[in-house]
Amino acid sequence: MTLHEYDVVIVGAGGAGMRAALESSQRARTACLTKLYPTRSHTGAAQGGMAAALSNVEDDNAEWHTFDTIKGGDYLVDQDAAEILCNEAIDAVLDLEKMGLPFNRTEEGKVDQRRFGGHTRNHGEAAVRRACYSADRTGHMILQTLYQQCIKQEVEFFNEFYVLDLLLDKDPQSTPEGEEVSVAGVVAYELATGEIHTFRAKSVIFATGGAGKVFKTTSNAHTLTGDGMAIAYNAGLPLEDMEFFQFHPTGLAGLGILLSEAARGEGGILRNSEGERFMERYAPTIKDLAPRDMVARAMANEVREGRGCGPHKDYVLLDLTHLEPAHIDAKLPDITEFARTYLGVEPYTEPVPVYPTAHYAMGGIPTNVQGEVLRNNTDKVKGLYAAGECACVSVHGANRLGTNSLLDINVFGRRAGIAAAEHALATEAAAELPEDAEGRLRAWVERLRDTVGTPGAESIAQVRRELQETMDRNAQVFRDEASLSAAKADIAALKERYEAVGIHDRGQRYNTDLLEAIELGFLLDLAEVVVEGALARKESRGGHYREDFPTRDDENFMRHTMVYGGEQLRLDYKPVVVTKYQPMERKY
Amino acid sequence: MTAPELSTPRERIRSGRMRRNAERWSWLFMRFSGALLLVLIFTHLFVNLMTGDGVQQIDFAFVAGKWASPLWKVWDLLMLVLAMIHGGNGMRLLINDYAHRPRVRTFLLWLLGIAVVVVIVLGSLVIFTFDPCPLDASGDLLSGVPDFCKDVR
Amino acid sequence: MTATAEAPAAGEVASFEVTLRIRRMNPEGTSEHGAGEEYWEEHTIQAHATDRVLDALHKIKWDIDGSLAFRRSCAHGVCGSDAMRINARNRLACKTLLKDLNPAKPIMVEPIKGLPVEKDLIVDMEPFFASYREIMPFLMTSGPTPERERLQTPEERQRFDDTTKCILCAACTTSCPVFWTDGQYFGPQAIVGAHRFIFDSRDEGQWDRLEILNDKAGVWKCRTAFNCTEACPRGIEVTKAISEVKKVLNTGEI
Amino acid sequence: MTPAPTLYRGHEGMWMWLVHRATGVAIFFFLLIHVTDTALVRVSPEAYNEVIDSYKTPIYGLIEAGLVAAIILHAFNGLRIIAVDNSTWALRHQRKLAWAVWVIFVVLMAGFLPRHLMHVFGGA
Ligand SMILES: Cc1cc2nc3c(=O)[nH]c(=O)nc-3n(C[C@H](O)[C@H](O)[C@H](O)COP(=O)(O)OP(=O)(O)OC[C@H]3O[C@@H](n4cnc5c(N)ncnc54)[C@H](O)[C@@H]3O)c2cc1C
Ligand code: HEM
Ligand code: SF4
Ligand code: F3S
Ligand code: FES
Repeated sequence: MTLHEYDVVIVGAGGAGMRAALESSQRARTACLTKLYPTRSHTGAAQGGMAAALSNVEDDNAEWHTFDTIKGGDYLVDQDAAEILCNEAIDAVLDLEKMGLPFNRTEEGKVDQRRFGGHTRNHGEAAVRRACYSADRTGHMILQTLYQQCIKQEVEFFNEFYVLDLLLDKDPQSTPEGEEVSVAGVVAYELATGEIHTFRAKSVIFATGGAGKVFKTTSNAHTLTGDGMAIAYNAGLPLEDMEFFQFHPTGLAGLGILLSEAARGEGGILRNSEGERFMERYAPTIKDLAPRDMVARAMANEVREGRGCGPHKDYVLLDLTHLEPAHIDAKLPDITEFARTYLGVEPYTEPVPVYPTAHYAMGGIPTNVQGEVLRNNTDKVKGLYAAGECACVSVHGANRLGTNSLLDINVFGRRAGIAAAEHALATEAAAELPEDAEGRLRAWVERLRDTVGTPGAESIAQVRRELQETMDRNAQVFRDEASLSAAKADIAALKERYEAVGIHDRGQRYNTDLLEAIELGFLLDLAEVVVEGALARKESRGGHYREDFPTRDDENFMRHTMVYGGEQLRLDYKPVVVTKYQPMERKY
Repeated sequence: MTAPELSTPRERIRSGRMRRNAERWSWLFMRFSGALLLVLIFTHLFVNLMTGDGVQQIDFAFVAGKWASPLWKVWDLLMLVLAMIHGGNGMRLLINDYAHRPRVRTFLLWLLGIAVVVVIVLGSLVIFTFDPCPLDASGDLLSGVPDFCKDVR
Repeated sequence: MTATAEAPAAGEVASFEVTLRIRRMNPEGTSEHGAGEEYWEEHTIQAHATDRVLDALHKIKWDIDGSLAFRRSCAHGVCGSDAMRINARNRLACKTLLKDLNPAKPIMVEPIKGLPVEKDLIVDMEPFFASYREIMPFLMTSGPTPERERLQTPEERQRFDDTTKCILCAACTTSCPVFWTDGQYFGPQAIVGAHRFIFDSRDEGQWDRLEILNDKAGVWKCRTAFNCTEACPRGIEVTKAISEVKKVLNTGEI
Repeated sequence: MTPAPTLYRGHEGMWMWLVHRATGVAIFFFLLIHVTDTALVRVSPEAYNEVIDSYKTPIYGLIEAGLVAAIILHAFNGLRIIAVDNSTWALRHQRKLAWAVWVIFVVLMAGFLPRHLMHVFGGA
């Protein structure tokens, strides 16, 4: 066993992880572990922009932004967190600019801004230009800029280290409320050698990103398997609001590759098979720029009612043909190239086939506004932090507004980095490692290795495919009791089959086969949590739409779902923090 | 909250203007000498191979005839020097690319250097000390000298 | 294998057979092949019109031989994980459609060239990233940090736009014949990385970077072979960027 | 199946780079010999004429043709390289320029070869 000791260990080197690393490594000895080279993280795929009320092009302020965030999240947002998010947004953007991020500019040389879904002037009057952007590669620029700053600060990276277990000094579930549980470190698997490493640390930050791969049609990378969430969950910590998954309206039909909302921000229009601009019916004021949950549902509804396009009538069209090619090239170069490369469609002259794609997990590891992880509704786990898509602060509530996630990773990544470093500096020594710290992982890995050559073993790919298919079929844009129960049954059966999976590669070095098997285990756990939460939430809110309960029910469900694992999956609820915005009906 | 102060922890190489660098001169030289050589060599080839009887005309007398004119002397000298340095430098780039072991590389570079120097020296000596009408031991003109030698004598 | 994405856009998608010939190497050896031995292996699979080489590799890995090792993540050409040599040219597996490759003939898939192969299609990227770090790829400024953003006109921003697109995939560097011949050349990517800052009006570290690029291993090694420009999946005009850096070094003006 | 990896399939730029290298080396070695033999003019006209006469045999005639070919390719490709580094237009059209080098090559060789071969084989 190889033991490493650090003040702070950060798991993940996407936007949230590296933003945290920049803060933490200035203050304390920091290691950043990542299963991918940092620049491969999925933050780099983000396209449209990052919200901040800079007022560079139009009158705007943080309060309007806060309101939009809360309303966009269908009032499930913790309002104290949303206020922080929107107030610190301006500095978050300016910080990135000072680090060198090449934003698009206005004529006066300031950071340019564009419109995005759900971002409005004066509490919903009209769309406002709030998203700071760099063409349609904003995430790429953020990821590169943060990586560049990490190089400058000589942040210590452990590339292609898969963190697969979290070490706490006590079992968080059996420890009574009020008593202290502390983090001791993490256990990681090194891809290049197959070696297992223990990292002991005073503070640990999880920033492992999303879990889109529980669905088949998704804008998420193959590597977004929700590791951090599942690891925390398996260590006895709850997951919050996992039933809220965002389906982005405009994925390339059949492929799920994202075409940014910026396409509509720049004037793109959705049309059905009759050529109708159908969003006028669903959101008369801001039409195509309504929040994602609404647009996605409207699209799915058009298709369901027979107004879909194509031979199977299973998608709608995103029309950019009325825009100047030069404008498209300047503002949307990448996504138009995706349409050309992957569907052979020329967006200058032809509308692009699109359909909703699983995009973003609103839920995750529950934290407070310092990024400290909660083990129940009130107690923090000492030294454990989470930030980014794997965390649930919750600033996105039931539906995240576009451009608020890149903001989230910067604001709360930074906060978690500072808090973790300060905690480490104030702590004498890291908690004692549990006995045989890596035993659990070693046993897991060995068991999987021993499956090589087992006759009749289940195939990882097959189990994963069936999981993703049942999730797409039963837990997507529209859900109901029957479909969710079907998904639940499927998942239970698949979990059983998972026990019998076999891998092909017994090797130590670069055994990606083994890791895919482990990742599949994570996906199964998370899918179960998503479905359980969705079954219990008998209302429709934001990204979670129950056809058997089509309205929002503030009476019973104005609260966060908390799902605990262990022997028996257990559901609980947590109140929503309300500061000044009382729930209203959500109309655009 | 203000932006984090971004210091440069890395040792910064003292800036200012560039140290003039050999690789850059080499690169520039290849371009300028190449352009010049184009003119020099093509004229040379044209005169030697295309005019008159082509290769067939080349003999001692032909060479002597040309070198009687200082223009051709300078011409050939320039061509020699430029081509050798241009080609020699080109060969140096190749050796750097392909000879990986340091000792082999050093050896080859020396070999190349010596070859280039020897050829340039030899060539210029020939051009400068060239005698179009050499005599044999007995003081007669050697056979094969150009016709004008007889007039000179 | 009916589970993969049916492309509705293309209408009724024809499915066709395609053979992949993959260059493999297992550092620990297999029952048939010694440790570190390189060999070709062939698989024939069923594919659809919208399938990319990455999908084909996945089919092989998922349904035939799980030990096949390659890197990938985003699957749409933005993360830079899966540069490989496909039909003897560097490309991203996730951006190369099978139908564009003449599927009648076996498709050759090999690791990128010039970096040590670790296993199958995975190479050691460390030397590549080391060159990137070498050119100090971060904004360098002096003086007090301003209150608001540093101003930059759209034209100034446009000046270095092309090289900001780089995803560090290494397709360029590992296609460069000069990079293959001697491992010392920084390679085109490092120059692209430096170019992005040299031409950024906010940066003050240009001359430090230029000094590094003026070195033996720097821009002067480029012999304008253009493989880099042709290989770049982001359509960056790499050779142009290199040539602009040369120009600055020659004239002393940016 | 062949054990060897494939040869990288570059485009015009890469092949012209190889051509440039190969011709450069060829010319260099020819030059070494050429200067040495020309130096014989200093030794004696007989010695020189003897060597030069051997250049007039068909074999050397062909080698000489090859040399001219190499120089033409190297020289005009050299011009292409210089152009590419100095003009964005040339940079963007480098592939066409590579073909232009070959066109020039063919034209010049067409002008040169018949005459040269006539001289070589036309007897002396
Ligand atoms: C196509 C697309 C477009 C988007 N566009 C926008 C947009 O325009 N605006 C916006 O605000 N948001 C957008 N989003 C959302 C936003 O990009 C993401 O939510 C955000 O980037 C997540 O960042 P992160 O740092 O949390 O995670 P990621 O960037 O995904 O990083 C995760 C990191 O964790 C590491 N990791 C994961 N598991 C492990 C493990 N087991 N061990 C070690 N390391 C691990 C990975 O290596 C990686 O470095 C978009 C998302 C997608 C998919
Ligand atoms: C006829 C006119 C010539 C021109 C226009 C010319 C031009 C050039 C140029 C521009 C280069 C640099 C290539 C680069 O940096 O990529 C070069 C390289 C070279 N030249 Fe010439 N050259 C000429 C004649 C010669 C001669 C006579 C010789 C031999 C003695 C020669 C040998 C070489 C060699 C060996 C290289 C290096 C090739 C490489 O590094 O790949 N050249 N030439
Ligand atoms: S310049 Fe292009 S080919 Fe090279 S690393 Fe960047 S994106 Fe890849
Ligand atoms: S391939 Fe290499 S030689 Fe120059 S133009 Fe590109 S770096
Ligand atoms: S998988 Fe990300 S670039 Fe191909």
